[in-house]
Amino acid sequence: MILAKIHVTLKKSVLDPQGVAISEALHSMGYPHVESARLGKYLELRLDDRGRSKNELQAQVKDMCERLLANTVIEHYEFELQAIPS
Amino acid sequence: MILAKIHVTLKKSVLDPQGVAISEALHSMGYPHVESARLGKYLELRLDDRGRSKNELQAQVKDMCERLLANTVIEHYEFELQAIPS
Amino acid sequence: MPITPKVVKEHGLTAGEYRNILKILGRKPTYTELGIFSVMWSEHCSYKTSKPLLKGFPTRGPQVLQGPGENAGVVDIGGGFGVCFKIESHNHPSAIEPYQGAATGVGGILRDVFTMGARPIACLDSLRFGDPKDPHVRNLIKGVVAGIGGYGNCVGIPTVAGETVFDDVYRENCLVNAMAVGLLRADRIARGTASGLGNPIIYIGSTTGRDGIHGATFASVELSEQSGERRSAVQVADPFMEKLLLEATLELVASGLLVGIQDMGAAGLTSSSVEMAFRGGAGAEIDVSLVPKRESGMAPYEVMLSESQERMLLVARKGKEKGVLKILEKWGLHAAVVGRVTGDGRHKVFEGGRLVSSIPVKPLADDHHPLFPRAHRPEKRPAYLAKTRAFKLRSVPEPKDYGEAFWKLWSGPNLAGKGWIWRQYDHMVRTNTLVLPGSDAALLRVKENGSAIALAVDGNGRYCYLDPFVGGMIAVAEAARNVAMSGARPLACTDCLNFGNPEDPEIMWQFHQAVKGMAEAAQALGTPVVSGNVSLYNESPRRAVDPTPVVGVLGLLKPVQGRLRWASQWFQRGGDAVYLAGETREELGGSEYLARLHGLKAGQPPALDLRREKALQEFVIRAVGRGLLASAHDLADGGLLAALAESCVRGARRGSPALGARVALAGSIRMDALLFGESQSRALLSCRPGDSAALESLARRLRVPLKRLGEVGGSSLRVEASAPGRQVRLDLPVSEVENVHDKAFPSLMGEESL
Amino acid sequence: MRFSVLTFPGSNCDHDCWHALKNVLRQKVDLVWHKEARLPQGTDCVVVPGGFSYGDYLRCGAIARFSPVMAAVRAHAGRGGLVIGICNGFQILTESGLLPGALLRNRSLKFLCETVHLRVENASTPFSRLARGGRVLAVPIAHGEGNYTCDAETLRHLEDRGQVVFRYCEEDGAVTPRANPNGSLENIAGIVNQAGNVLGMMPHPERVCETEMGGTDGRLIFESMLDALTAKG
Ligand SMILES: Nc1ncnc2c1ncn2[C@@H]1O[C@H](COP(=O)(O)OP(=O)(O)O)[C@@H](O)[C@H]1O
Ligand SMILES: [Mg+2]
Repeated sequence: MILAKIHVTLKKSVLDPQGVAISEALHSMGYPHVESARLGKYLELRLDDRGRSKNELQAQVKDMCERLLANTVIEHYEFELQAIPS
Repeated sequence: MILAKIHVTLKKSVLDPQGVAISEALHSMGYPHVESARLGKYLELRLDDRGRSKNELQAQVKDMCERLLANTVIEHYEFELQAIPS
Repeated sequence: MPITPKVVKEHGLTAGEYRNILKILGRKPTYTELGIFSVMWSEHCSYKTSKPLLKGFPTRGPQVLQGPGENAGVVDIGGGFGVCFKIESHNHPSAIEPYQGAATGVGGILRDVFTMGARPIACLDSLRFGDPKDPHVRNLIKGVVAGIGGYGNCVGIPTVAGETVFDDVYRENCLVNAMAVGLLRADRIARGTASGLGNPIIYIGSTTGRDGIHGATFASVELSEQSGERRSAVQVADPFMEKLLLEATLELVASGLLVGIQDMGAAGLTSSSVEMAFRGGAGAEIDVSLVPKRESGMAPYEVMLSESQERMLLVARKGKEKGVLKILEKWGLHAAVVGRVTGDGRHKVFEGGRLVSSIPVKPLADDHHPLFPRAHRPEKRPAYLAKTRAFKLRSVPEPKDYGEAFWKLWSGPNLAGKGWIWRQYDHMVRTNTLVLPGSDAALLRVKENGSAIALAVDGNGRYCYLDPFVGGMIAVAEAARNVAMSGARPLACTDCLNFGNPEDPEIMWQFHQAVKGMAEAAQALGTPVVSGNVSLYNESPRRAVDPTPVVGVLGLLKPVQGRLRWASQWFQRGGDAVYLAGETREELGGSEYLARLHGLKAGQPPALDLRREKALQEFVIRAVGRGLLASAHDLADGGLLAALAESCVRGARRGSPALGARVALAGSIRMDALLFGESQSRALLSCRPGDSAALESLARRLRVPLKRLGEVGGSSLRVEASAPGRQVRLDLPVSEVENVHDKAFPSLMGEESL
Repeated sequence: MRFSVLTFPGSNCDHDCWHALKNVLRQKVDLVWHKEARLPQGTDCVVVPGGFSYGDYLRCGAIARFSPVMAAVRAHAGRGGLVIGICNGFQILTESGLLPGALLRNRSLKFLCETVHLRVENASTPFSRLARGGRVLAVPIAHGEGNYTCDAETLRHLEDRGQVVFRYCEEDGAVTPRANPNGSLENIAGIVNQAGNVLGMMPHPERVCETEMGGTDGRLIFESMLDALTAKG
């Protein structure tokens, strides 16, 4: 079994209204030294790798990100694969 | 400057409706070997560490998670701190 | 697990109840059986405390198609259509996880309604919190409102009305009541029945997890420091699944392939299967190994008691399974046949081939069964009443400056406009909302039969604290009055009874008195109770909440010569005449004025004469029907001055500028009672000058006191009032009145505006 | 004229659009299930309605875009057929790449349902041709993610080519930050594609087609489409 850990974050140039709200909330809670906050998504996919090479899975996860998991107009993604016991 | 990377995920026993929808979408897109998907949050906080020890920041980020960033009733959090050039 | 007295106690069962279990089974229960008894006999499912009292409610009438006893009540609205509705609480889950708690509350009540085969057309919410300036409370409010909106918006049901009240007694134990309303064909009411030997029992919807085990029991204990530990009782909402279930259910009901259907609410698979078997006079077998699960290694006990959300149980006609599955597949829903209807009157649970529970259905569900639990709770008149009733109005000084008094009341959390809340709810989807939130009642057209229905929800904990009998009556009367103001005739009501711990005799007394008062009002006003919910144990170690019965009323507006005529609370035109219907007495006990300006919760709530109430409602309904009224607004919190201000500010649809008014008042009572008193059975009306004579003559005929106060117009609300020894002149600029109305609540929440 | 109103799992304004087109504007309307690979014969215009397709899980409109019917919609648009995406429909169209940009969470982070004012910025599109430029329409919004964004270059193209059709404005037509309900870039409420036959807008015209619903400004948009179709013959 393979675990794909995927991070999807807003591109730097895109304003992150939730991140802004979080950092403001943290300021008002007494953490003035929070300079900024950005909120993204973290996905974990469990993939059955029987009969599939690591390269193939790598290419597939990239496809999944491009097609569905991230909106590349505004988002940026990164992932890593990790073998786990099934 | 310190970068806190925070992962907030739903506890195992908690239903993740988004995860279910994502894995079904991936199946219908032709990735039948996706066994499951879980969707969580990923936060990056930039913290000004001048005059603050690593331990202190560590304790503070934990507090932030408990008080605001994670809902510990249903969510689980994890974080790491990393020094970055300011 | 061995069944020790400790285990029995942890299941919330009394020694006597446990003895009854032994009698019923003729042996010691298995662990699964103990779990099943404990949830079925919990307060939440068994109504063991409240059932005897609720029997006093009127439940019948020619308009009632389905009274209490099913998932929701149904009334006839003509043209072959019925409206199904019910209100329910989700107080404890919301106190612990406000977003999910409130969201799942909406989900649960929606399921109760579409389970009956009704398409949900509206939601309402009734909320009570502590001081919104308190950061803890603020977070609760934000979460609850977002949760209610998040769920209803996603499913596509407009949330059209509600009420929100703030009082310190709700700080630790907020109240979150949600009401759902659905439309169905009167000849197609679906019921939660399991019958027909061998018919398959089918499970649909979300998977079963360990979440929410003992939710029903959880709802039946007080909130305490340890409640955090019970957090597994909180579930995550999946409104998308709900939408699929809703569409599939309606298609299934229309298909005629079903014998019965019921949602899995409190006590999940257990209560749904037991109750369906009971209603069908049958038995049922469930095999937990066939139940779709989210986690591995779940014990039968856990599967039977899980309260995972968005699940339904169906009984299909034997041989029709294929048709059922086809409809489910269209909606992308997985189904599993998990059991069948049997003829032996027992509820049996298997795990594969192993029998893990076998209990006769009747003593689990039939409150007439001799071994069914009954809680005989002693009652005692509360000691605090001696003090609150000794209150003398004489001891309260009148405000020096009535303008200042008005602004203080007007900007307080209870009178502040609630747009911050209802703008987070899609209140227009389905394009039926004729009167948007903000007026006394919401009004929805029914495209299917050309009529319209009015909806309002109301309650007053302060009145009930001071006199639960009168407070209970007023809750019904005010909700009905709100509906009548739109021109609709109140047809029936639903109620949610939020009280403290009934094991406390004083609370039990409050409960009993309130129910009596409600029953009397419902009888007199011709609005039978067709559904409802009881929420007890609303208290923290510090205190109990005020006794808070909440009443939802449904009214019907029939078209006259093919046209609908209705009113809202807002003034329509400069030059219209302003009237006050009803009588103003020196009644300030329990008022918002005393609470906010003098910090007092004291005295006797205003008296309610049900005959006068009925006459007032009849008068307004007829006047609206004849097209005589431009606006109609009932007088409630804050009295006449607040009502005047509320009629001046504009509703959500803001085409034209806000209108002022110029009125003159004279009374032989104290000035504060004249302006802020909350005498019942009153309404503030406006009409075209040309309709004045007809309006006055209608009032005379129905013996409703009607006094002309002045006229609509100008850019301020100008009031000249005279009381013995006191003259007051107020000039309140409407732009400022409206501005404060809009901004007060966001600013209490620490926000500029939405 | 013939309209196809799409229904995805989780759509909830499909019936409202159907009602407005069928019962108010008296047009032929089909509700088209998302699994259909083809649009009904003779479809002149596709309506992608509001709601929460697939619960709006992951991102609004992200999953719906993979429904079989969307390939047909793309083909229809490619042939110059009219497509209007309302609210969630707008989100689906941006996710599908039929319209540029994306819709983020509202600046307030709250769902917001209220009537707003829209200034018609381009009165020559098939969706606005019965309006005068600068005309102000009152139309409700109901969304949590209507905060339109795109990169600077896309924005320049949109502005240069007149692709911004509606902007949030005050009652008198002034485009101000106060009139912006959700933080949208340049108060953008609705845009068309470069060819001008695909519109996405956050406000709900179908909710204001009858007087008793508080206004009829929404009809202007549907009637413009009818007019454009008639002109085309
Ligand atoms: N939580 C809420 N949800 C929806 N609408 C609300 C809510 N709270 C208040 N409202 C609306 O605000 C208006 C005023 O409410 P309220 O003061 O309770 O009215 P009344 O005094 O006539 O009972 C009503 O239209 C009501 O529907
Ligand atoms: Mg009222």
